[in-house]
Amino acid sequence: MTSSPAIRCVGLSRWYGEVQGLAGLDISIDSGVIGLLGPNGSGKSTLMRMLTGQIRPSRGFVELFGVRMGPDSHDTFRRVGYSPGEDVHFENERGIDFLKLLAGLQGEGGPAAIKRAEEALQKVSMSEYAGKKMSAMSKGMRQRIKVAQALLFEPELLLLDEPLNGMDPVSRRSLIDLVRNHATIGGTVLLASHVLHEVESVTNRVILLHHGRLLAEGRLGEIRELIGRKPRRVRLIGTSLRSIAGDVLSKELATGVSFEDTGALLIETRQLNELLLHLSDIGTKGGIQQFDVEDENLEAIFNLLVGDFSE
Amino acid sequence: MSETKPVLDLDALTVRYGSFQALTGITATFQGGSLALLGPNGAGKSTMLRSILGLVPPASGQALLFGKDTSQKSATLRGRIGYMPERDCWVGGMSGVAGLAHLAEVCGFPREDAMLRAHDLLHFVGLGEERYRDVSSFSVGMRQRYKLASALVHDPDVLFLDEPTNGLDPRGRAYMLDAIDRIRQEHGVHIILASHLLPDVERLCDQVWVLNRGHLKAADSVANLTAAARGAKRVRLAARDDVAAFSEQARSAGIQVEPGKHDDELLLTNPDGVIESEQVFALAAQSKISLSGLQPAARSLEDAFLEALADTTF
Amino acid sequence: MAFRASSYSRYTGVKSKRPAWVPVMFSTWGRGWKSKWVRRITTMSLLLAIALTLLLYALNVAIPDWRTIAQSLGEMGVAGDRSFQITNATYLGLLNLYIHPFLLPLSLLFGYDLIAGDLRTNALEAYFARPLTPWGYLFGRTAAYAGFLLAVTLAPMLWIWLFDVSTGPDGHFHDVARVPFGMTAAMTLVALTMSLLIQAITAITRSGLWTNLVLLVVFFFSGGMGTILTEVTDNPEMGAIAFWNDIYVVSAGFMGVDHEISTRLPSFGLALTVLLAICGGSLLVLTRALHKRTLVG
Amino acid sequence: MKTPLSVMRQFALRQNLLSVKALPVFGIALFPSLMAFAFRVFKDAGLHSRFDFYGEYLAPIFLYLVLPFFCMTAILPLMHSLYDKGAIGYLVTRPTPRWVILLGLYQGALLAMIPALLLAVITPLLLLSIGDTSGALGGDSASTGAWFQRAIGLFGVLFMGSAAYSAVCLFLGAWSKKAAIWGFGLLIGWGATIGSVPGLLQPTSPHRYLFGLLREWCGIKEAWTGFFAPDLDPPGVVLSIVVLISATALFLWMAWRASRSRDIL
Repeated sequence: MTSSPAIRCVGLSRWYGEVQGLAGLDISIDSGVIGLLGPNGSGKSTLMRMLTGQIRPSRGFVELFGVRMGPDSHDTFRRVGYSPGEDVHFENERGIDFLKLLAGLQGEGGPAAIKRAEEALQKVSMSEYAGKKMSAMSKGMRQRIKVAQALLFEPELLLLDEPLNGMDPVSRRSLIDLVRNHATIGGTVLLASHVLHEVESVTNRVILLHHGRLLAEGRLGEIRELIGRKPRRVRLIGTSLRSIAGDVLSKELATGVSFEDTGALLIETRQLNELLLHLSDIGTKGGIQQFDVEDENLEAIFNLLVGDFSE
Repeated sequence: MSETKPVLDLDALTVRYGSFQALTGITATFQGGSLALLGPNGAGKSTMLRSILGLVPPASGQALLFGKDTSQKSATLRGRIGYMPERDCWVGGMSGVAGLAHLAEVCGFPREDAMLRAHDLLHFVGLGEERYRDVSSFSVGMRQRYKLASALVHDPDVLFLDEPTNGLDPRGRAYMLDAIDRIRQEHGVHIILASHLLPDVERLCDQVWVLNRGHLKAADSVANLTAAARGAKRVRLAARDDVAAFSEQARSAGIQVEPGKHDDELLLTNPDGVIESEQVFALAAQSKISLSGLQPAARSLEDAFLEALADTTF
Repeated sequence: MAFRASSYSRYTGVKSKRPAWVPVMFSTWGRGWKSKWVRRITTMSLLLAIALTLLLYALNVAIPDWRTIAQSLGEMGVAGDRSFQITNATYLGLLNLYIHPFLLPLSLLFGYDLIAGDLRTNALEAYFARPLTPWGYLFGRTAAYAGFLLAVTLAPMLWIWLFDVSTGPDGHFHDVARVPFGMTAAMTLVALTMSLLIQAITAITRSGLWTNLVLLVVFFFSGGMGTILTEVTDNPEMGAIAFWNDIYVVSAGFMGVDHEISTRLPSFGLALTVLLAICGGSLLVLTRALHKRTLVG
Repeated sequence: MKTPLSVMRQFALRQNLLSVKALPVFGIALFPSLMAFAFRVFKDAGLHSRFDFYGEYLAPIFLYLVLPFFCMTAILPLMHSLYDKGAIGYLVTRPTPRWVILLGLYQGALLAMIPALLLAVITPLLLLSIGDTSGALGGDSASTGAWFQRAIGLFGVLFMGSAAYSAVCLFLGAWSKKAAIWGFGLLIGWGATIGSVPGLLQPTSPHRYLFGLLREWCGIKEAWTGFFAPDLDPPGVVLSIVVLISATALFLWMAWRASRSRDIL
């Protein structure tokens, strides 16, 4: 038996009347943590709901572990944990009852279900609030309960839609650790989030959606290389910047230099690696106190891509 | 604004809901500028905002806003506060601009001025094109901007923001932070921000109160909390270089190496003193790699925050 | 040349001292008026008043002494023992004409989503963080609501009455003297009851649709039960369970019309008590609901 | 499938019995008692008249008003709370078939109705039958056995009706956002009204068969008194039961189909 990818979408499209939710998405995901990014309304939640068979594709299909998803694909959910992006819960339910109910739907009842629910609560540090009604919890607590229900049976595939939204820094950090651990033991996590620096701290593999279409997929470095059209910029702070500016221009490592109001030097280059090597070399003689390559992080790449294609 | 009184002065403020003590004897003063309220879920941030709004009476102690007790004549005092709640909220049944003007009228603005201001503010928050639409058709990001406009429409002297960037995409977030920053810098409106996103706090605020379970754990300036660890450096290595070789080289020079936030990032500290930039470049040259970044390692607000909560268990 | 970027500015004008509930009242009218059917029914109500005055006018012109003719016809027993005179009882009929097809549907259409809408959009959080108290909010809403219902129904009726009195013979005023007071009192009570009841129901159900359904249930159940119980027990006081009986009896009482015309109706005191109890109960529910939303002490 | 089904059943029971949602159901259940009380206080013409009142006035009231509103308030808010913001997503992304989820909700809601139904049937019985029997005309029609037969029969009819109309509501809740309007139209319009008015459509309405059962099970021989709808050719017990059970099954099946084709947004 050949092993199927955890997630495979083929030509996946969905329209809501005349509004386009997602158009012609083809992706395949094996394992590890993948960040699902995109501006508001770019189709992330639509994708998450179609992955879980809650809404039907207008065209194309979704396969999880090689099984085509639809309203009758419940057996596949043994291997999947899903946390929705909306702040929804059942009315008048306590946290523990909610988890017990969902454990029961997986065929586990009685004391076993309670034990499982308590373990899941433990994982998100919510044991103390187990008996609290979900409507009386703060948004961050409900987020943790939502993550707990996805973790109930330690599934192979975790689909987390904006789980960090509304969480406090302590919970964020522990959730990020949880996601990282899940990947190290061979699981797959699809993590949709707006908080880019958090996504960046667990993974450099991303899927970027925009206007319902796939804008970029892969590792950050690769994506940055692919964009490659724009020159890179290096920002330096130090004492002998004018001589460095002249130096890199004369060695033709820079296409342009400029000084900011603060006195920092900006070097534009199309040969980043050579420039970095050269700078490291000059640096030993002193004169450079700090420097940084711009557009290197996820946020910069995100803005570059989304900005490029939306205007 | 020539206020001589502090913007906010809490004097042993205690708030109870039934038997549950939401705030316990909080004494602190906020002279003005921008203040962040930090704390895990359920720390008492929202309760504090509500009691300053005069919506929750204190069990004991008092809260003074611009020198006036918030539990007395709170209605007039609320006219000086712009409150942006965490949840979506708007007055429905009318267009966006009409709802906004209506809220200004509730604060005593004459009809014409209210309309004028509502239009201007919607342009300011970037919803000019959507002015006449119904707010219920707005997206998450638009609603968040609309909430900011609602909080500003009656020209408050102090702005309470509860998670203003929640659910916003990166560009929406940058826009929101920029707008708030301009109001603070250019118009002297004081800011009190409750947020879980510490980068936002670092961007906007100069003072921080850390709350946990109704107690004030720390009250300090952001600058003090994030003061650079002495002489430490943050180093980024070009993608294809060997991190291990560099670390080895650095350790042999008596420098402590810790992994940074990213794969290609290292944190260097010298227990005996300062690390000079030249020294780092020299290490790079010795291990035949090129650096792609070198910066003094500021302590992040996140570290400071977690440290302030360190004595509590979760 | 002037250049003006869209930027923030501080307000330099003078704020007015007007209480905060006044804009709430105005906005309530604005919201109610947005409903197409509210506008239609309002127009119908006003048209009816104009039509009736035109009819009176035409009669006055065509048959100047129609009142005496009608009266003598009545005394001759042409139409049984009925008298063809315009009296308080005539106006009671008119009042019913206005309450059932106009006031009741209007109050449903006008009010079914007022508080439910505010709860859905969390508007109360925006309101109460401003210089508006829950009482001010409730007062503004109810004043606007009841005021609108009165303007649409009571005003046309008073207009008809005024026309009737001014064109009538000398003694006519005495026949219909109780009308203005009676109509105003009855209509105000009914409008107030309806507006408070609907607001209370919408505060509980939090949905416009369910408010309408609950009201229908209340009407169905109360009407059906009142009728059945009156019939099987032969006790007219049972009719007080039916909301519309109470409205009729109370209006008749205020207008000074002998409501013993029909013996199968509850007494004035009981009917008034029921209406006031509905008002009180609704007010209690409303204050509790608002209190819960704001935690105001 | 035992655990998922019973878990869903318990959930629906909890939702409908242990929350504010129980209040409207019990409120409606108290209406007949209120009427019985009023009858007892204001017109006590003896045990026999009370017995007739229970059978010929109250029992139809149960079918006309109590039953439809009972089913609507028990099922529609429950379904609405699940579908409105998409909370049902938690349930359908579990390894459980959708029919189990729906059947569990249905069974739980139906079970939660039983206490209210019993209250609605028994309280008026007690209010009417206990106490002063001085005015009793005697005769076996008002014996204790007859009272109980009438009460049990009424409960049976109501239960059959609840089963059928709850299935209708379950379908509407799973199918439409405007289930409340549809429910009102179907249950009051098609059910109570069409089912009691002689005409072409009358045989299609479950109410006709409920009235048929009521005649047989409650021993109400005279079909023309009180609030009974006239029916020249009342259906028999077997036919009624068959029709009601098939209607229940049909609507349950339709609910399942609807839940498969509805997107959860």
